[in-house]
Amino acid sequence: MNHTRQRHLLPLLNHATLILFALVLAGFGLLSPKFLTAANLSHLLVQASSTAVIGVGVTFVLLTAGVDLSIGSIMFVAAAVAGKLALGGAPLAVTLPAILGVGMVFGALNALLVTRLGILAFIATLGSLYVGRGFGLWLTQTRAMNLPDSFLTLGTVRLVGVPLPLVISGGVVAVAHIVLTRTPFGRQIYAVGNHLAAARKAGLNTRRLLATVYIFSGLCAAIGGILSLAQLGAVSPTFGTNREFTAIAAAVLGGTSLFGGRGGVFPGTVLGAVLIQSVENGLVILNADPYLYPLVTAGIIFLAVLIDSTRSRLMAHWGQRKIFV
Amino acid sequence: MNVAADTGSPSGSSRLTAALRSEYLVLFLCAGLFGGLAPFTPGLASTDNFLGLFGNLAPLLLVALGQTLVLIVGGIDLSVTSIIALTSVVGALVMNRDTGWLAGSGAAAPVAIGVMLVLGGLIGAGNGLAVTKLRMPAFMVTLTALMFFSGLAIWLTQSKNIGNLPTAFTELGSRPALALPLAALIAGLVHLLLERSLYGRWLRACGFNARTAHVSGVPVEAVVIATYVASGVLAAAASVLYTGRLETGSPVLGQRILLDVIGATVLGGTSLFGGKGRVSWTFFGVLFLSLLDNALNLLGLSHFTIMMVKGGVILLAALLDTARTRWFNA
Amino acid sequence: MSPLLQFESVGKAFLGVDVLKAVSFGVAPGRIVGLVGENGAGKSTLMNLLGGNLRPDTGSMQFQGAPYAPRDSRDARRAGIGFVHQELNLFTNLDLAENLFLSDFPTRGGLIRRRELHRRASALLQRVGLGLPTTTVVSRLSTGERQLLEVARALSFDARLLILDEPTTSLSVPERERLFALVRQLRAEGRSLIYISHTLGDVLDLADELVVLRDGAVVGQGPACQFSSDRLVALMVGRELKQLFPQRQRPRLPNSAECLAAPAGLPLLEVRGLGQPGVVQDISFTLHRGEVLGVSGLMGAGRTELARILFGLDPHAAGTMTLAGPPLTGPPRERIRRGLALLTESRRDDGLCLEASVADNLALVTVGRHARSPLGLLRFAGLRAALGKVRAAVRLQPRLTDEQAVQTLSGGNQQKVVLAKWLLAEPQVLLLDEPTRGIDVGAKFEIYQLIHQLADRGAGVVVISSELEELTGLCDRILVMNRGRITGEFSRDNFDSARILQAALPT
Amino acid sequence: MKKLKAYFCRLLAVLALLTLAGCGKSDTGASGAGTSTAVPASGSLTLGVAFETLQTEYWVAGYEAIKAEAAARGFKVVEAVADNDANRQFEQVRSFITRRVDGIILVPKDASTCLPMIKAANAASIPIVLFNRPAAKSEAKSVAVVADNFALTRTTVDYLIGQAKATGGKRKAMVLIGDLGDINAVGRRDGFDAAVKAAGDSLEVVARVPTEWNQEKAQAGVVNALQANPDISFIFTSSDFLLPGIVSALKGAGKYHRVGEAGHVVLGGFDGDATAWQMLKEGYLDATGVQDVYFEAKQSVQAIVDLRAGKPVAEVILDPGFVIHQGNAKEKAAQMWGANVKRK
Repeated sequence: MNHTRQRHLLPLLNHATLILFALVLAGFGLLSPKFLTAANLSHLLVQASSTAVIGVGVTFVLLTAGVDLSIGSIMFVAAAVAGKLALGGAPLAVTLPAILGVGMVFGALNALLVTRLGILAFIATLGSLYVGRGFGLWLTQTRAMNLPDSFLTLGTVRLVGVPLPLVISGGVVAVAHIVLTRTPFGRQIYAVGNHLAAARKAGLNTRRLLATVYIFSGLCAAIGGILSLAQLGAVSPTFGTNREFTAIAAAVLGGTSLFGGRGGVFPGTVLGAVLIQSVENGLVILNADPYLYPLVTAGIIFLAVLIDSTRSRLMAHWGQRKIFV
Repeated sequence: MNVAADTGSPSGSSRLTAALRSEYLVLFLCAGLFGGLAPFTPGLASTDNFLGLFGNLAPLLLVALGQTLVLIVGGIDLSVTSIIALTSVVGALVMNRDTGWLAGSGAAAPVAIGVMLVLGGLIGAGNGLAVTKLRMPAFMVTLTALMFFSGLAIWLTQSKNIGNLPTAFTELGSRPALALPLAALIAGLVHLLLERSLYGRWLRACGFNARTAHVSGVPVEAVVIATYVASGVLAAAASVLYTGRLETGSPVLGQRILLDVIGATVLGGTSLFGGKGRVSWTFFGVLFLSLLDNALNLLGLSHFTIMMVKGGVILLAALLDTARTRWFNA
Repeated sequence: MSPLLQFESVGKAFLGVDVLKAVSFGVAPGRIVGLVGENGAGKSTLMNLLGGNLRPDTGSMQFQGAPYAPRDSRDARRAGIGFVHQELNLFTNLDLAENLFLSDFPTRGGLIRRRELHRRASALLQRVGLGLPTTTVVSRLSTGERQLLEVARALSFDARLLILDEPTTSLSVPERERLFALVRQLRAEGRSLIYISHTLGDVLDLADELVVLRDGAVVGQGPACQFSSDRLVALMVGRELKQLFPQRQRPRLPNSAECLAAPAGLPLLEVRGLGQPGVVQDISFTLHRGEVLGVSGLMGAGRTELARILFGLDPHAAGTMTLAGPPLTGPPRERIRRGLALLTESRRDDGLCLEASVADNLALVTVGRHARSPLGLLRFAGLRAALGKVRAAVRLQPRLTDEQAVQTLSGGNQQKVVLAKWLLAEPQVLLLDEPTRGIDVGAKFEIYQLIHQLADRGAGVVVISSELEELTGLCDRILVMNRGRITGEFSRDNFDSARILQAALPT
Repeated sequence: MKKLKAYFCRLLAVLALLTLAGCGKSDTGASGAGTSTAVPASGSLTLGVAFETLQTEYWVAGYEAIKAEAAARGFKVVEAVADNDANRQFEQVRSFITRRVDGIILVPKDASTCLPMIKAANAASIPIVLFNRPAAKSEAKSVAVVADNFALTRTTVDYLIGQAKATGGKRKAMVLIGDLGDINAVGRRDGFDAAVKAAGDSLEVVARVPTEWNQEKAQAGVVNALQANPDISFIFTSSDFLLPGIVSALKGAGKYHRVGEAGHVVLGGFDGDATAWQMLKEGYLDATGVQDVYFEAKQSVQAIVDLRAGKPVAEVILDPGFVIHQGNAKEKAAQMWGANVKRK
């Protein structure tokens, strides 16, 4: 009797985030016919693309049992540099690589602090959060910048009918997914997150591995910055603030553990990012009371995490190794 | 690494220096910061400034102490700032002299403080229950609590601040002569709890290894829940001081101090992985960050310079700490 | 023949304490060198030097005729030295194949060639006799299976020298035999091995040459045939140990009728029809006052699981337990109050708080007796007195301070701390799961003595062990478990290793 | 260990560079306040300027205007930004008092949390002027130089509604609301609501987008609202700094047209920043409510000078502000700060 119940429940719980996501979509769809239109869903994905990309970056870091709090600041610095260059007349072909470079340099700074100087990731990236934000504010002199239209076209142009931000984020996700699941480097990330000392003993270059992960996170933050920028067309002094929390929330919603070694970018983090965005999107479409936004968003995220932890609890309960049949 | 089995303890004098270094490094950093900046910083060494500094530090210390307990048990509490905001407006709703439920009553201030502390404790209990009974990750539980209760605070007041609080209440936060001894008393109690009580022993054991603690008969779930409750109550106590000081119940009170709270705690030496932490360490961490902020304000540097210097100094302190651990405990 | 590996007066000190003092010996090609010594004798440090985790202060190493100074484990691996570590270094979130080839996946164009990976992996697993699908995630493996996987991993590349550090602590008898056959086969292929173990019988059986370490120095060295078990023990501890097991006045056996009157033979723990689907089935036995009851069986026979159920850590679907009369129920906390104690299989996972101090670990179970309420202040004088007494009782070396972190202690001392923690609770029934795993001869003897003392005081002791010799030496009665059931019961006067083993083997 | 030391040095160098870069630049802003003595030369005053935030262009412009005004009078300025944190602001005001500045210009977080700060300044007999936001009523003494967010928004929206009515039909409207924890945002929201209410049923508000003063949220919200209600033809933003996101969303939906063109969405804002000026000039923006930053800055500094001289100063100095729109753009341009700040 127990087994039949298991058989029904387990697939449900295994795809909890997916099901909750479907429920959220269905709920909003029922409340407003305008929600489930192709055009709106496409907007939704475009809006989620930036969160998805920075979520992918932080997923890598979380998998190694680290954390990156400097994502928002890196986005800001990258955007500030982009603004400076673009307003100075530099073409996109110069600006874009420069932004990516900025992201990687900041990622490398985190990597240096964490791997070479042995500072806790939390403190190291907290420090870069302040340094990065201050540096960006100095660059912009706390002024807002409006970017030339060439940037906006990045956000609206379509490639074979697919909006460019989706192509970019899709590309990042695909590459990240393949790296995590199909390459030695990806599997080694999981190993490092599971047992760092053992990974070292197994002959892995853990320092280089960790460094790569932080640099990758910086790179993703920069790409995420570009994606946001391409939709906004402007940089304000608050650009990117608190985005690290959204990114971490997306990753954790997608099933990535904060203690390392468990999780993935697809469907995990991507689903988390889209779920967060669909709540925001749906509430706007419903013209909900602005005061309700944080309450509803918090409630749905809580529910998703609750379902996930219930799943692990039941799995642990049911999956207790039977030593004989 | 299993390298130095039974190598015994180092000799007496080197142990002394090692202990000095490990316990008081951050305090030395504070002294260094102060000594280094005082000549260039007008007013840094004045009595007024000290009173102000410790007035600022007191509520931050209370929140950070709650955070210390939670970090020792191996969790994290991101919801403290929302507890500060929510208790601030609820307390103000109870006692303000215009529309409060107890407007004009002499009992308004004590009742309001009681309500604030209980509310903080309840939110903490909610966090604790979700973490233990539902086995949800503390980071996410308290992150959603942060979003939810911040939103709730703003919704409750429809964005408005609630002023005109009873003088009895505002005195508490604004008079250093009241606030400082109170904070010191609470810190002392937490210290006793942590170092000298059964709860403190249990707390550390749960943080080091919850499975061992469970097998050894420690009521792990109760300890964890109690710890989140303590964090909630301490955040509410900080809210009493903050609210009193600003003479206003504000739904965005404390919104920006989260990273300072966790940063100061970890900087002091409390481990994010559980088990390790002390009241004195956290005090040093809070003192360091407050002193840094204070000095940077007094220097009159620009906004972004302050941010960069702050980030740099946090990194430097962490770096010293790491280097010290490597050099002396290698 | 020039040696494959040569240590030349290698020395190493930590914080001014010499851990290795001018150690010199060589390993010839195609030979098995047994390395024995008590915990803390310097074996681990020596192996850490070899593996590149540490660097020698003095002296040098030579490998294949060239100076050998590895900077990290990758260098060791590149040179052709493979390790099977005592503490398992596996990744529980990855599958078997990934664990085996983590640092050299077969790839094409940067991507892992999965089919090739699993083909190679299953070939390797076959060699060590681990018949599991290569896609099994390691977290679902038992300790014994993990140990075999660890061995397989050391074979995943073409190592000239293999170091096996306590590779058999969790293996069943057939698994162990299979491993020994593999070791001999490797030697036949011309590889060299260093075999480290506390199980002296195994070492004498396998090794061609022996090296004995004591206090960081080589105190004995030569062909295996020159050593006997007694001589090895004498060299290791620096004195003559007369016996491996302490003598004891046995209580009368419970199954004879007249013993029921004697207080020592009164039933203490009674288990009737205990069952949990897929774990244990129809377990019934009685533990008497003053009795040491052994539980034997293969890995996965349900022994650890039985102990966990008795202690209230795992649920059970059927049956009852009573302790000195009233039923035994509730969480561990409740059962500890009733006088139950459990020394768990793994010190690291649920036996100790490794980063906490010796004193905190010792006091963990009983600290509540020194406070009026959880928030009340502790009475330190009483606590300190109790700790001092129990430290003396388990003979914890005085040089180990109360403030020292437990993780800096050797395995034997760690186990003494766990045992002492429970002794403080003055338990009526002690459940000991592998109480001497991975600890040295001297400490083992002391732990056996403590078990006897407890029993003499009227407590009942259940000892779960994979070492049959230990059970026959220590216990009054032995239960044998097989696939979750009790399949045999032997009293001391008819202990027969062959028959016990027979009962443990699957039919 | 040698290695460690080397990296230690390397990091120090990096940090030092960063810090130097920051300090070197900041001197232009803070005029080396760190090393100057607190005692001013005769006739020269040191002003403490505490802003709650510099996150929008408006505050930066206000800050620049105060500095320019102070420089013109030969005063020194010490700055502090509280990053939306009332407590931090209190600490900053206290440090001004500790430094013994000659006057404080404060942009408070809100009406009530600034009361203890004013009291502290009163106690130290340092004149304090509130810039752009008033304090709640109390016995504490201060001067407030303010524009009325509610009234000015209402006038602006009234104008917009007039425009909408002129072009006929019943319109669907969207409003972008600021951070609900910010009194200015709430004042502007209430001004908008009051104007809409007065306009009767000619305007239906179908989308209220909470932005938390965050451009990304604003942009996403506008896109989503346009998705839900493609027939929205009236947009009001509580701050001009959100305009770029609106423009990008309108362009995406093919609804970005000049005033007078077919399909034009009536567009209005508040603040009067450079983006708004540009859009006004190009004919895309209908109107924006402008606070007169220069007036407010001049009055603030003057108030401190007067207070120090013991002259009577009104408790509230009102910045009338004005609505700039297609009709009056040229004549009002000189007063609009957004038309005068140099674009970056």
